[in-house]
Amino acid sequence: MDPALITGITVFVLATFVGFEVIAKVPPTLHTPLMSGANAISGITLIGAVTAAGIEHQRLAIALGALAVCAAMVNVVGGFLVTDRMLQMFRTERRR
Amino acid sequence: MDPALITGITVFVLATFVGFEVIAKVPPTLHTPLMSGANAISGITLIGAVTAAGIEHQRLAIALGALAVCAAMVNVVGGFLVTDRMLQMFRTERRR
Amino acid sequence: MRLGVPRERRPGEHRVALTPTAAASLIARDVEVVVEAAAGELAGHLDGAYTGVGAQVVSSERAAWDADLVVRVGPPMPAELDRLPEGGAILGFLTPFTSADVVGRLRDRQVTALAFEALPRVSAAQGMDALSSQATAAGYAAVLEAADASPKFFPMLTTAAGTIPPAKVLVLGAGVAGLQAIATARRLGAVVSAYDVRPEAAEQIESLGARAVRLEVEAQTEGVYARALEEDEQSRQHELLAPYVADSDVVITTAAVPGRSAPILITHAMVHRMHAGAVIVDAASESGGNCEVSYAGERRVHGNGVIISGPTELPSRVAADASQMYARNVLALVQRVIVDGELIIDLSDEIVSGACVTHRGDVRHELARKLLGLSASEMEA
Amino acid sequence: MRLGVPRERRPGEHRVALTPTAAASLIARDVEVVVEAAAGELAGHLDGAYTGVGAQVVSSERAAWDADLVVRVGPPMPAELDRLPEGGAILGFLTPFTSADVVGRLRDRQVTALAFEALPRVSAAQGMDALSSQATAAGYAAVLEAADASPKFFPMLTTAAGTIPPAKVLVLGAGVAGLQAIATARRLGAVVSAYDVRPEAAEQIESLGARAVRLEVEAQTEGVYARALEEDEQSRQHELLAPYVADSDVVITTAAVPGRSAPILITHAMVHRMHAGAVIVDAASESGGNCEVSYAGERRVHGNGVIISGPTELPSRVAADASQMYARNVLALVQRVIVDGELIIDLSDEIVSGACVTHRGDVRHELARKLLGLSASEMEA
Amino acid sequence: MVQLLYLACAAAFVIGLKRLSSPRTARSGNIVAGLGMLAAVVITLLHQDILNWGAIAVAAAVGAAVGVVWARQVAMTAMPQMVAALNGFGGAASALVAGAELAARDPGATRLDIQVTILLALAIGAVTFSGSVIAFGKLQGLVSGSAIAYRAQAAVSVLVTLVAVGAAVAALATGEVFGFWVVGGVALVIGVLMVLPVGGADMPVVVSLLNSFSGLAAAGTGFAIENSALIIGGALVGSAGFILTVQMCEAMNRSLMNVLLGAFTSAQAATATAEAGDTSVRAATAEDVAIALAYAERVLIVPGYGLAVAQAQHDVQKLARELEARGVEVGYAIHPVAGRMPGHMNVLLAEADVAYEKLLDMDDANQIAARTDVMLVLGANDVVNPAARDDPSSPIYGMPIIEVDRAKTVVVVKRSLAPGYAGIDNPLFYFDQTMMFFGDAKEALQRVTESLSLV
Amino acid sequence: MVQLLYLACAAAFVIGLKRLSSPRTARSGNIVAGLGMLAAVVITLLHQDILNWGAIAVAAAVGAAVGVVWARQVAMTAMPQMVAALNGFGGAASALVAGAELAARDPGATRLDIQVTILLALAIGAVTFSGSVIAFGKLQGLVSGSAIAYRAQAAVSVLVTLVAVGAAVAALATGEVFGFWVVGGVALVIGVLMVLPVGGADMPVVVSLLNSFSGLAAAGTGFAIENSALIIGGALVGSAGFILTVQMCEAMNRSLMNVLLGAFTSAQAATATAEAGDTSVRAATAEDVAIALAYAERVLIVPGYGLAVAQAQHDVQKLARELEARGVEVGYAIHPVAGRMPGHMNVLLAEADVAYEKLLDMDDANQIAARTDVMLVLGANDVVNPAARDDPSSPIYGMPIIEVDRAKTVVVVKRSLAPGYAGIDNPLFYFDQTMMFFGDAKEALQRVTESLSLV
Ligand SMILES: NC(=O)c1ccc[n+]([C@@H]2O[C@H](COP(=O)([O-])OP(=O)(O)OC[C@H]3O[C@@H](n4cnc5c(N)ncnc54)[C@H](OP(=O)(O)O)[C@@H]3O)[C@@H](O)[C@H]2O)c1
Ligand SMILES: NC(=O)c1ccc[n+]([C@@H]2O[C@H](COP(=O)([O-])OP(=O)(O)OC[C@H]3O[C@@H](n4cnc5c(N)ncnc54)[C@H](OP(=O)(O)O)[C@@H]3O)[C@@H](O)[C@H]2O)c1
Ligand SMILES: NC(=O)c1ccc[n+]([C@@H]2O[C@H](COP(=O)([O-])OP(=O)(O)OC[C@H]3O[C@@H](n4cnc5c(N)ncnc54)[C@H](O)[C@@H]3O)[C@@H](O)[C@H]2O)c1
Ligand SMILES: NC(=O)c1ccc[n+]([C@@H]2O[C@H](COP(=O)([O-])OP(=O)(O)OC[C@H]3O[C@@H](n4cnc5c(N)ncnc54)[C@H](O)[C@@H]3O)[C@@H](O)[C@H]2O)c1
Repeated sequence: MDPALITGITVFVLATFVGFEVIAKVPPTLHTPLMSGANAISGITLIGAVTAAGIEHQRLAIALGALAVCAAMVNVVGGFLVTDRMLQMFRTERRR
Repeated sequence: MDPALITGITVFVLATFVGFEVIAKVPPTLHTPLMSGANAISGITLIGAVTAAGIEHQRLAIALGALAVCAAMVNVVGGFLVTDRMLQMFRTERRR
Repeated sequence: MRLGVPRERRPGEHRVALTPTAAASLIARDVEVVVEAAAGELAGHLDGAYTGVGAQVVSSERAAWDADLVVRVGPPMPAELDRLPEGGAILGFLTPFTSADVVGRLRDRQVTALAFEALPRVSAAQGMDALSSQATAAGYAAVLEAADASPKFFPMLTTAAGTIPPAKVLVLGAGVAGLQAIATARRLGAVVSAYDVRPEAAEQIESLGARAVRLEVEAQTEGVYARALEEDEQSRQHELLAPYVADSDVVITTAAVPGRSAPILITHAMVHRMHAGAVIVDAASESGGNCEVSYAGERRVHGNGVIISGPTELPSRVAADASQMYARNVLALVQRVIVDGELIIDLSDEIVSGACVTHRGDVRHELARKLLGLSASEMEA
Repeated sequence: MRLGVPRERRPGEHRVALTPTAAASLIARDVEVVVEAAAGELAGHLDGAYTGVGAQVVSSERAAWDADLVVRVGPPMPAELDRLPEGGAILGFLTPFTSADVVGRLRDRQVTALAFEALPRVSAAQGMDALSSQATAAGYAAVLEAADASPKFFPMLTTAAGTIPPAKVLVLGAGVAGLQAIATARRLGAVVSAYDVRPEAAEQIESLGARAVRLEVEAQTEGVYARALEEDEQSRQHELLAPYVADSDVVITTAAVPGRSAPILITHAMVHRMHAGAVIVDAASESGGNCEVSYAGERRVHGNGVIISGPTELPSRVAADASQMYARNVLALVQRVIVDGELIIDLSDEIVSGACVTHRGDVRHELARKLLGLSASEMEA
Repeated sequence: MVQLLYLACAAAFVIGLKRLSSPRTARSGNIVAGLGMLAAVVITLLHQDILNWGAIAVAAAVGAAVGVVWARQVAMTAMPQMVAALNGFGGAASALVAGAELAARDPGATRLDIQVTILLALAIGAVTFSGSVIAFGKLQGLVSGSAIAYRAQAAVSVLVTLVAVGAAVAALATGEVFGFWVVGGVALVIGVLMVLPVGGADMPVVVSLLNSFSGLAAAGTGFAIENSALIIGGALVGSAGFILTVQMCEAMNRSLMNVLLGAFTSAQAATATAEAGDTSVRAATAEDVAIALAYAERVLIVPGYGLAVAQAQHDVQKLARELEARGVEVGYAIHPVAGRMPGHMNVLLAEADVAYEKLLDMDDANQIAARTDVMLVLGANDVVNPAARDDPSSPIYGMPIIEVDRAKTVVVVKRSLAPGYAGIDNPLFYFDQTMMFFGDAKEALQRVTESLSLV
Repeated sequence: MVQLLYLACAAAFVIGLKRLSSPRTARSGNIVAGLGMLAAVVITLLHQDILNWGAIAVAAAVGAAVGVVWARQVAMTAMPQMVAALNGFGGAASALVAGAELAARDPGATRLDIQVTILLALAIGAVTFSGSVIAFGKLQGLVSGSAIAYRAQAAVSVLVTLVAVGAAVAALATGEVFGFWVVGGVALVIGVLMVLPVGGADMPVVVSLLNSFSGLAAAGTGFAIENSALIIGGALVGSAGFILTVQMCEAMNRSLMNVLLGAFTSAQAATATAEAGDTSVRAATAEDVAIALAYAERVLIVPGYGLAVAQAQHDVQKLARELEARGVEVGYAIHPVAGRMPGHMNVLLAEADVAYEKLLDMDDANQIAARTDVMLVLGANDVVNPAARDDPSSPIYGMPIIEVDRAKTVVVVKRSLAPGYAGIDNPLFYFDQTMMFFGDAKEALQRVTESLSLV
C-alpha cells in the first residue's frame, strides 16, 4: 500500500477520534450554531478547490475548480459569519 | 524535512489531542488506577525493544535491546495486572 | 353618603368590620364613616386610629346604626335590627340561609341586605370573598385550639428521654378552612391526613403534603360546594371513616353544606372508639357540628378521656388579621356599590345581585326563599 | 422495695411521675409499685393501665406515700411532707434552691431527697435530665400560648384579601425551653429572633434558622448555666433590648439563673413601648417572671393593649408526652439507685451524689445550704 | 514545512470546535476556526504554484460576496435553511473538486486508491448537495414540509443504491471517466431520496447528518490531492457532526434511524407531535430553559397550584439558589389566589425555606415585570391568564393577574395545555415570547437544574 | 498494511484510556488496552525479521514472570510504590531502546532528526527512570519521605540542566556516541534532583508526571524507529498523563508548580498539612465520598449539631434523594442528644421534609450498624465518640452512642478535628475505616452531590 495512503488513513482515524471526543454534551440551543460552525469548517475543501483551479491546465478542470472555489467560498464565508450572528446571543459578559 | 518526520509529527500532535480530550474529569479514586493503566500503555516501548533486540546485529545493541524487552515486559505485564487488581473494587454490578 | 360601623356585641366576637386603613380609603372617596366607640378595640384598633384617618367616632350606638350603609361582621341581633333605618342597607355575614327571623325582618324593613354568604364564588369576586378569608382564620385557629387541647406534642421529638412520635391529625372537610388546618398542622410537625366528599379535594390535600383519605363515598360538587349526602351514603361514610378516626390523636372537622346544618361525620360510637387523650375539634359547631358529641363554645373531656372542643368564633382568635382581611373584603364590595358617593345597587351586576338577599321588600336568593318557605318562581318575576 | 406514686395535687398539674410502661420496667426488676388512684388520669393513663402491668392501685393517699421511695413530679406540699416516712426517700422536682421550707423539713425528717434540679448536667446523666425534658415541653407550650393569645397569624399569608405579614417573634433566654420555643415558632412560620446572655447561644439560635440578637452584654457561663448579671449590666441590657422588644409582635421569655429568681428582661417602660395586640408570654413566671408586668397563671390585656400572659404549669399542657419523658427520666435515675431490689444511695457516684440534696439529716448541695444559711464548708466534712 | 503549517490550521479547527460546544466559549471558537481556515487558504495560495490567479480571484470574490451578503441579511428565523444551503455548497464544492481531479487526469492511469477516494468524494459530495437542496426546499417551504411517502419507497431506495454501487464498481474496473460521472449522477438521486421522506420538524437532524457527510467528502478530496489539512478538517467535521446528529436525536428522544425512516413510521411521528402539543406553541427543552435562565439578569418565579401538586417546592428553591450563585437576581411573584387556599404558596415556599424577603406581592411584581428577563411560571395558569385583563368576554375578566407577558421571555412549566381551575384556555401559551416546557413541575425543575451546569 | 494494524492497536489504547476514566467502565478499559498491547507485540514479532529469538524470549519470559508475581503479591497499600517502580521500568526500557539504536548505528551518519529523537528518548527515559527510582524509594520508606531541601538547591538544578543541554548540543554537533551517553547520565541526575525535594504526600503527583514523561520517551523511540503505533501510544500517555497530573493537583487544591517546588515552599506545605489535619487521619475528597456512597448498598446518615449550624438540612436531603435514585438504601440515625436541644435533629430534618419513616432511633440504628456500608456522620461528634463506650476514663463514658465504627466505612464531615460540646477528642477520626471530609457541612454536601454525577 502506498505510504501516503497509510499516513492519510492514520491521520483520518486520529482526527475522527478527536472529533468524537471534542464534542462533549452540547446544550440544544447550541446545536444549530455548532452545526453551522462545523459546516463552515467542512468548507476546508476550499483549499482543494484552490489547488484544483490553480494548478491544473485542463480547461474543464479549471472551470470545475473555479466553480468549486466559488461554492466553497460561499460555504466558508457565509458559514462563519452566520454562525457568529447566531452566537451573538451569548455575547453579554456575565457580571458576577 | 523528511516526510516520515512530518507524518510522525502530525500523528504525534493528533494523538496528543486525543489524549487531552479522552480524559474527562476523573474521580480521585480512579487517579491511581488510571495512572497505572496509562503507565502500562506507555510500555508500548516494548515493540521498540523487540525491534531493537530482534533485528540488530551489533552485540551491544542486542544486549541493550534484550534488557529493554525485559524492563518493558515488567512494565506492561505488571502494569495491566496490578491495574486490574485495583479496579476489582468497582466490580460489583449495580442492582437497580 | 354615610357608612356606619357599630360595635359587634356578640359575646366572643372580637373582629371589626372596618379597619382604620380601610376607612381611610372610603373617606378618600367622600364617604362619611361613623364608627362606634371601642368598635375596633379587641382587634387592636383603638378609637384614636379611626379619628386619625378622619372617621367620626361616636359613643352612641344609635348613631352608628343610623347610616345609609351599615357594615357588620356578624348578623344584627334582634335589638339591633330595630336600629337599622327603614329602607337602609347592611353588609356582613347575615346568616341568610339559616336564620329565617333575620331575613324576614330585613325584608319587612325594606332593607337592602348584602350577605357575604351569598356572594358568588367567581374569580372576579375573590377580593370580596369574606367566607374564604374568615375560613382561613378559622382553619388556623382550629389547629391552635387542637394543639392546645392535646396532651401530646404535634411534632416528633427524639430526646434523651425517649422518642415522642408525631401526632396523627385527621382533618375532615377540606374546604378553605380544612386546607388551612392541614397546612398549619403540618407546619407544627404533625402527620396529617384528610378527607372530603368532593373528589377533587384529594389532589388539593396532597398538594399540601398531607395524605388524602379516599373513601368510596364521593359527591360531585354543585358549583363549588358539596351536596348533602343521602342517608345510606352517610352511614356508609361513617363506617368507612371510623377506623381512621379511631387511629387519630387529633381530629379537626370543618365540613359544611351551604344552607344546611353541618353533616355529622363523627358519631357517638366513633368517639367511643378513640383513645384517652385524643382530641376532637369541631370547627363546624356553630352550624350544628360535625360531631354528634359536640359542645358549642366549650372544651370538655368526654367519659372515655377524649377531649372534645367545639370552638365558636374561631376567627376572633386572630382578630387583628381576620379583621384586616375582612375589612379588605368589605372595602372591595362597598367600592363596587358606591358610584360617585352614592349607594347604587346594580342588580345587573352578577356579583352584587348574587350577594343581595333582600332588596325593596323582596327576598332574592333562592336558598333564603326556601328558608322562608317562599316559592322559587316568584323571584323570577 | 416499695415505690410510691401519689397523685399530684397542685392545681394545674396534669403530669404523673410514672407511666404504666415505666412502672412495668420497675416491676420487672422486682420493685413493688404503688400508684394512687387517678394519679395518671390527666396524663391519659387510666388506673386500669397500671393494674394491667402489675402495679398496685390504691385509693388511699397515705398508702401511696408510705413507700421506700416516693416519686413525684412537683415538690410535696406541706401536708404531704408529713406523709413521707421518716428516713424515707423522695425523687422529683423538689425546689431545693428556692424553698427553704421544703428542704428544711426534708432534712429534719432524715429524708433522702433526690432533686432533679440538682442533677449534674453531664453527658452520662442526660437520660435522667428532667429539667431538659420538661423545659422542652414548656418551650413548645409557651409558643402555643403565644399563638393563641396573639390576634395575629404567625405565618405569612398572601391572599385575595391582602397580604398578612409574618409575626415577629422574639425569644429571650435560649436555654432548652427557649430553643424549643424558637423551633416551634419557626415551624408556625413566624420570623424569629432570639437573645441570650451566654455568648455560645448565638450559634445555637442560628442553628435553628433564627436570627441571633447580639448585644454587648454577655456573661460567660459558670458550668452550663448563665450567671446573674450585675446591676449596671442589667440596665445596659434593658436599654439595648428595648428596641427589639418594641418591634416585636410576640415576646417569649424563658431566662433563668439557677437558685435565683428569674432576671428581669422586660421592664414596665419596655411594655409601654410595645404596640396594641402585641403579646408577652413570660414562661419564667413561676420563678418570678422575666417581665416586670407579669401575672403568674393568667393572661391579661395591659392598659395599652399589650397582652401579657404568665402561664404556669406549661409542661402540663402536653401532659401525656411530658409525663412520658419525665417517667423515662425517673426510671433512669431510679435504676441507678436500685441494686438487687434495694435502694442504695452511693454517694461516690457523681450523679447520685449531685442530685442528693438531703441525706441522713445533712443538706448536701451548696445552693441549698446557701438557701438555709448554712456554711459551705460544713458539707465537705 | 507547509504540512506542519497545515497541521497548525487543523489544530485551530480542533480548538474551535471544542470551544463551539460550550456557550461561554462558542463565539471565540468560531473565530479561532475561521482564522484557521484563513491561514489554510493563504498557505495554499502561497505554497502552490498557482497558474490561474484570475479564475480563482473572480470565483472567490463572487463566493465571498454572496456569503457576506447572505449571512448579513438572512432573518434569524431562516437560519436552519441557510445552514442547509451552505452545506449544499460545501458538498457541491467537494464534488466539483473531485470532478476537477477527474477532468485533469486519466482515471485509468491513476493509483486505485486515489481513484477510490475521488469517487467517494464525488459521490458523497453529490449526496450532500442534492440532499441539502431538498432540505433547504423543505425548510423554506418550497418543497412540501411534511414527510413525503410513496409506495415502494423502500424498494426504490434499495434499487438506486444498488445501481450506484454497480456503477462505482464498473467505473473503477474500467477506469472510464464516464462511469464516474454516472456514479455522481446516481448519488444526486440518492440524496433526494434520502431527504424526501423526512418530516419538516426532523429536518435539522438531517441537515446535521448531511453536514457530517460534507466533512467526509472534504476528507475524500484530501486523500485525492494528498493534503493532510483537508483530511484532518474533513474527518473532524465528519465525526463531530455525527456526534452532534446523535445528540440532536437524543434531545428529541428519537433514534437516528427513526428520524431517517421518517414517513415509514408515521404513527410514531404523530405521537411525537401530540406530545409537543399544538404546533403553534414553542415547546422548549430543559437546556433551552436553563440557558434562558442562566443568561438573565432578573428572573421572577410565578408559582401556582401545579407546583404544589408536584410538591416541587424544594426543587424550585434549589434552582433559585443555583441561579443566584451565578449572579441572577431571583424573586417569587405570589398571586393572591394562586393555589387552592389563601396562603397556599406561602406554606409551600416556607417549607422550602424561601426567605420572606424574596416574596413579591402581585402589585410589586407587576411593577417590575417589564424589567424582568424571564418569568418562570411553575404550574400556574389562571393567575397569569392575560384574558382576565384583555378579554371582557372571559369568565375571569376583571381578576387581577401577574402580567408575565410584559417580561422579555416567559417560560411556562406544566404538563400539558390543559386549563386550570377556571377551566378556560390561556392565550399566554401561544405568545411569541412564551416557551412551554411540558412536564411534571418537580421533574422539570430537576432537569433544568441539571442542565444549568452545561450552559 | 502492518501500519494499519498498528493503528488498530492505537485505537484500542484510546478506547481503553477513555473507559479507564470512569468507574463503571474502568475495568473493561484496562482489558481493552491490554489486548491492544498484546496485538501490537504479536504484530511486531510476526512482521519484523526477528533474528535474535532467543534473547527476546528469555528477556520477555523473565520480565513477564517478574511482572506477574509482583502484581499478584504486592499489598494493596503498596500500590503507589509499585506504580512508581513500573514506571521506572518503562522509562528504562525507552532509554535502553534509544541506547540500542545508538549502539546499532553511527549517530554521526544518521539523519539529524533521528539523532534528536534518539537523544530525547534517551534523556527522557533516563529522567523517568531515576526519578521513579527515587519516588519508589520515598514511598517505600527507603529514602526519607519528607521533602529534602538543601542549600543552593536551585543553583544546582539550573547548573545540571545547563550541563545536559550543553552536552546534548555537543553530541548532536559532533555526532559522537559518547556525547549521547553523557546526556543520558546527566539526565539520570536530573531525575534524582527533580524528585528529591518533593514531599511524600505529593509523590503520587510526581509519579503521574513521570508517567507522562515515560509516554513521551516511548513516542521518542517511535520517531527513532519510525513506528507510528509507538508514536501514538506514547503521545496518548504523554498527554493523558499530563491531564491526569493536573487533575491530581487540582484535587489537592495545589498547582503543579507548587507541588514540584515542594521543599522550596515549605511554608505553604505546612499550611496544607495543617489543613489536612494530623497525618494519621485519612482526608478524603468529595469524589472519594461520592464513590463510597454511590457504591454502597445501605447508607446511614448521622446528623449532629454541625449540620444545624451549617443549615445544611436541604442539602443532605438532596444527597439522600440522589442516592436513593441510584438504588442505595438511605436512613437517618438520630441520637437522642444530637444537637443542642431535645428534638433538634427532628426540627432540622422536618424542615427538609425528610419522611418520619426514614428516621431511626439510636437503638435501631445500632442494630443495623454492622450491616451498613457507609455511616455518613454530618457535623456530629460526641454522639459518635467510641470513647463513651470504650474508655472508662473519658468524661462522657456511659453516654450511649451511635456505634458508627461498626459499619464498613465511616465518613465524617466536619470543618476540622476540633472537639464538640463535651470538649474531648474523638478517636473515631483516627480509625482505619474512617474518612474525614473537612469542610462546612453545607458546602461539603453540595460538593459530594455534584461529584455523584461523575461516578
Ligand atoms: N387561592 C385560593 O384561595 C383559591 C381557592 C379556590 C380556587 N382558586 C382558584 O385556583 C386558581 C389558582 O390559579 P393557579 O394558576 O395557581 O392554578 P390553576 O389555574 O388551577 O393552574 C394550575 C396548573 O398547574 C398545572 N399542573 C397541575 N399539576 C401539575 C404538575 N404536577 N406539574 C406541573 N404542572 C401541573 C395544570 O396544568 P397541566 O394539567 O397542564 O399540568 C394547571 O393548569 C385560580 O383560578 C383561583 O381562582 C384559588
Ligand atoms: N440535644 C440536647 O438536648 C443537648 C443539649 C445540650 C448539650 N448537648 C450536647 O451536645 C452534643 C451533641 O452532639 P453532636 O454530635 O450533635 O455535636 P457535637 O459533639 O457538639 O459536635 C458538633 C461538631 O460539628 C462540627 N461543626 C460545627 N459547625 C459545623 C459546620 N458548619 N459544618 C460542619 N461541621 C460543623 C464541629 O466540628 P468542627 O468545628 O470541626 O466543624 C463539632 O465537632 C452532645 O455532647 C450533647 O451532650 C445536647
Ligand atoms: N371562586 C373561587 O375562586 C373560590 C374561592 C374560595 C373557595 N372556593 C371553593 O369553594 C368550595 C367550598 O369552600 P368552603 O370552604 O367555603 O366550603 P364549605 O365551608 O361549604 O364546606 C367545607 C368543606 O366540607 C366539605 N363537606 C361537605 N359535606 C361533607 C361530608 N359529608 N363529608 C366530608 N366533607 C364534606 C365540602 O366539600 C367542603 O370542602 C371549595 O371548592 C373551594 O375551592 C372557590
Ligand atoms: N449536659 C448536657 O448535655 C445538657 C443538657 C441540657 C442542657 N444543657 C445546657 O444547660 C444550659 C442551661 O439550660 P437551661 O435551659 O436549663 O437553662 P436555664 O433554664 O437555667 O436558663 C434559661 C436560659 O436563660 C438564660 N439567661 C439567664 N440570665 C439571662 C439574662 N439576664 N438575659 C438573657 N438570658 C439569660 C440562660 O443563659 C439560659 O440559656 C444550656 O447551656 C444547655 O446547653 C446541657
